Amino acid sequence: MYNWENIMIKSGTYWDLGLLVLMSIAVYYYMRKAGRGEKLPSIREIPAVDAIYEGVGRSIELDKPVHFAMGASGGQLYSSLVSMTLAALMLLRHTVRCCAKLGARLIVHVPGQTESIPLVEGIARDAYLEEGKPELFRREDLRYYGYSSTAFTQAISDSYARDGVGLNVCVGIWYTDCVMPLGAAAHYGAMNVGGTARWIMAYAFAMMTDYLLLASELYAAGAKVSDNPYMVASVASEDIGKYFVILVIIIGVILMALGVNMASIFAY
Amino acid sequence: MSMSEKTIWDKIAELDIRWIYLLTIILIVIPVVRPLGIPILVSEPVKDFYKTIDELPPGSVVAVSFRGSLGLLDEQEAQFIALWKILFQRDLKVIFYSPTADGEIILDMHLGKKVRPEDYGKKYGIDYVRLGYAPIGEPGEAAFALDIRSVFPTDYKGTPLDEIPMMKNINSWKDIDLLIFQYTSCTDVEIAIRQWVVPYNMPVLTMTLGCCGPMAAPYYPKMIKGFLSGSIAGAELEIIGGVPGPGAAMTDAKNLGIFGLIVSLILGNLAYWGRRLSKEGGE
Amino acid sequence: MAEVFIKRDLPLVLIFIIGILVIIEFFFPHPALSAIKAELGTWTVVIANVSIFLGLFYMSYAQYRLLQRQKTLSGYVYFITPFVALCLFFIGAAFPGYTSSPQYQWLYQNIYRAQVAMYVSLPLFYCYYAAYRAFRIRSIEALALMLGGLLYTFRQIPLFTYLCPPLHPIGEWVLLVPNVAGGRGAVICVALASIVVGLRTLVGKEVTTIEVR
Amino acid sequence: MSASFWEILGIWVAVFFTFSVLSFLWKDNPYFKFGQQFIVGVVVAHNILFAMKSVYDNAVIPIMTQGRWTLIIPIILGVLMYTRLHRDYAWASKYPTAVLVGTGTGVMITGILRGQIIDQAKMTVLDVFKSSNPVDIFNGVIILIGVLTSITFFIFTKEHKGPLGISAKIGRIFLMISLGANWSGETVWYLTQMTGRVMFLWHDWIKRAILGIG
Repeated sequence: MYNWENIMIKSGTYWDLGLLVLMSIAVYYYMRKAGRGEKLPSIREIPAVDAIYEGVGRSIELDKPVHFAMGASGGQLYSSLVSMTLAALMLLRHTVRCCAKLGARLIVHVPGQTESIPLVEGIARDAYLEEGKPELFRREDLRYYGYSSTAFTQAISDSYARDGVGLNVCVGIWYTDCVMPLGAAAHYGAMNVGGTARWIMAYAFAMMTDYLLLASELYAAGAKVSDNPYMVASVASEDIGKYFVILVIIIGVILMALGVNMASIFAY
Repeated sequence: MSMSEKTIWDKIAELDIRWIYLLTIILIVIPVVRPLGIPILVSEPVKDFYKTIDELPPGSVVAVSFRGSLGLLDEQEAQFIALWKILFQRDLKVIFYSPTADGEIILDMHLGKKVRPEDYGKKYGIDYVRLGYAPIGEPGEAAFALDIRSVFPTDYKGTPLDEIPMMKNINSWKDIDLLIFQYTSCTDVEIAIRQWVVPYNMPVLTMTLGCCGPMAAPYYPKMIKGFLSGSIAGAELEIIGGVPGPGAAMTDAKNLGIFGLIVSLILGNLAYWGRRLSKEGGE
Repeated sequence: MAEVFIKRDLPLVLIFIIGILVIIEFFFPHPALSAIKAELGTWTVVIANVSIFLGLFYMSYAQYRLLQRQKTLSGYVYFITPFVALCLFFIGAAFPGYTSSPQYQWLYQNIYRAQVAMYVSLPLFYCYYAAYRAFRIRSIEALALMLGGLLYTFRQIPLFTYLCPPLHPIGEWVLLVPNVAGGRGAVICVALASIVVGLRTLVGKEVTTIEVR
Repeated sequence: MSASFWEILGIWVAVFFTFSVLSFLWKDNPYFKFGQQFIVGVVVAHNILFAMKSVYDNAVIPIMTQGRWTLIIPIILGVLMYTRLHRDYAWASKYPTAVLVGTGTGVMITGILRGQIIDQAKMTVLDVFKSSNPVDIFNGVIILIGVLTSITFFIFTKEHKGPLGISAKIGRIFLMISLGANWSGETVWYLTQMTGRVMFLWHDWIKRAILGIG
């Protein structure tokens, strides 16, 4: 017996669906524009992006390696933080390319989730290949310390002390584990570039990095360094969503002031 | 003034940070060894937390979703011990279940050792039940609300729930009067919201770490009736509930430790502005 | 042609199909779809856990290369230490009860818990370090950060609220009003950006999922 | 209550590892390095033990007892992850990754629409009309302004000039206050943890294990 009620849209998800459709249309619109080679809105400057290149140069001058970390639990592929992992991986690709171009050594501290290791290694290998220097990839510079922020932060700090650190890039999903690496890297004279989209930990980056990627700037930076017109174009569609939210809030307040019960309208 | 001569500002700016570390450690050690006894004010979320439990009619059923973490126990132990005492003092039926393995270990450490239910005249199986540990994530929490037995067919000793007198008529969210939701990952508050508050309008109280307070605050008081964040909330609960515990001593120690931060802030900015102004003045 | 399809395009198709299935299930929770989604949930856990030995491999390999560069006594000690710890915990789990055996719990509590509890308090010193070295009040933003921080700190430390009771409501206000406002704005923007990344991934335009060879 | 031998030994072991972490504050030293290397081994062992149990519980048992043969697929996919170790077959690891990323993307998109966007907007609207108390209205309006301006700070495709520039600047101040509050919350939390450790050292180590009291 087929229960037709179950194929109806679940009550209480109309707004979700509406927003998703709106975002899909916006993404489609800008991607189509990019596909046709039309002019796209420019993304504002994000200083941290250029800082990575600059920091790699600095590391070479100091003869110290570049460190890259995505957080002890930064390799989440099937949780609702997957987008942050992907954005961090984009910045890994960028960092590798900068290092390959200028000839710096890069140490990648691999996140605790073993399932993300193939992706991390693949992207690092790819990026070296793209710069025509596959021989620079060294597997021992992908360091794994188990899935625990304790082991991860201690091992990173130890690595800063032992190998030295010129540029320290910390991006992605960070919990309490970000404070010690950022502090230790600063202590050993590194330039800190980083950020997380987890708002609760963003303060550590705001206080301790030289160049900050604040919240959703992380995603914009990830798209910007891709050199891929589709990626860049889709950032413009985020702004459509922001205008929509602003509009909803303003209209909501006006309607509430006129006596409409918004609580029940939002419940759809 | 020669270039090599160091001003007072330079000296402050180049101070070895380890002196501040040492100062902080000493400041923390002093009150641990000799408590100061500084009074504590009780904040609104804690007052509401206590009030919600206090106003439950006798015989109400309270479920405690306990995702404790051993590594983070220092921060919350005061809350737990105070809460267990408050729950056992009243005529309530309490169900404990642990979605984390550590939660079960903490309950082992507490119930019967640090807080003895027998001292309050409470019997296992009649006044309280421990369902044990099951790695239920958010879907498990939803399943628990619909049918407790689908997730925990037995208690922690392996006794089927139907053989436990207290659990006879307790099957789902309908038979639970209050959920106390404890978590250590700040975003987990949304699990309680999504699986208990939104679908069933269940009265929910949450207990969490101090750092998760700002994340829990937006849901209070509409969606969660009250929350405890950090050991200070534990100390506040000890006071309002009249159950002395370790929270007060811990809060005392923080009183002095925070001065390390204030000293660093002042010294750092003094050095910066001193250097800057003296440079501007000199030129 | 076929090689490109198998090596690059088919995984992208897989991402699209699975992602769309999960999304459709959310809006139209048909029992069949829900069953598929639940199955997928189990699959992800199993896949992730089966891959666990990759970690052991990468850890061992980095340790081994490190030893090759540093063949001193301390080099050997550092090389062997993780493996000793590893064996110790495996032995602990060999007792009846696996990881719940008293032997394993003893090791876990006294070694791991001690380390975690200490590690969680270390950031305190780095926060002080940052306050001393990096935190300069030279702009209105920095002032706002410090005010927000200090006012909420005062509310959390009983000594301050005891000496000056109004600090309590002021700190509470910072927590519940401006903090909520700023945090909400940031969370909304992050969520929108995440959705865009998600849609990009679904249609196969996310570079990190395409290019991996 | 006198403590048993194992209990006392446990305290000494815990103290040993506690000081190993703490010693990094002084400087990087062999004692810290030893503790650090040891804990990596501990964590890897712990992860492996739990992962094996999870595979056994979630896949092996259902296959053996319920005949859920489909669960062989994720085991095979998991094994494919190891192809990454060989350059010629590394592409095969894209399949398990695709299953994970596909699921993750779906879960993420559906999970955040309501909780992190719509509900946040809703609460912002409702906060203004929480009650007729002037203080509540004032707070609600502050939140409204803060949310709107901080969103404008994150607009990437328009230059922050004119009204947008002013709005973004105000938004930035709200963001900074929020960062400050989080910073303070976390710092006090670390302080509590440190206090907890000092209490452990004082009560358990010095008083119980060394002096034999308490």
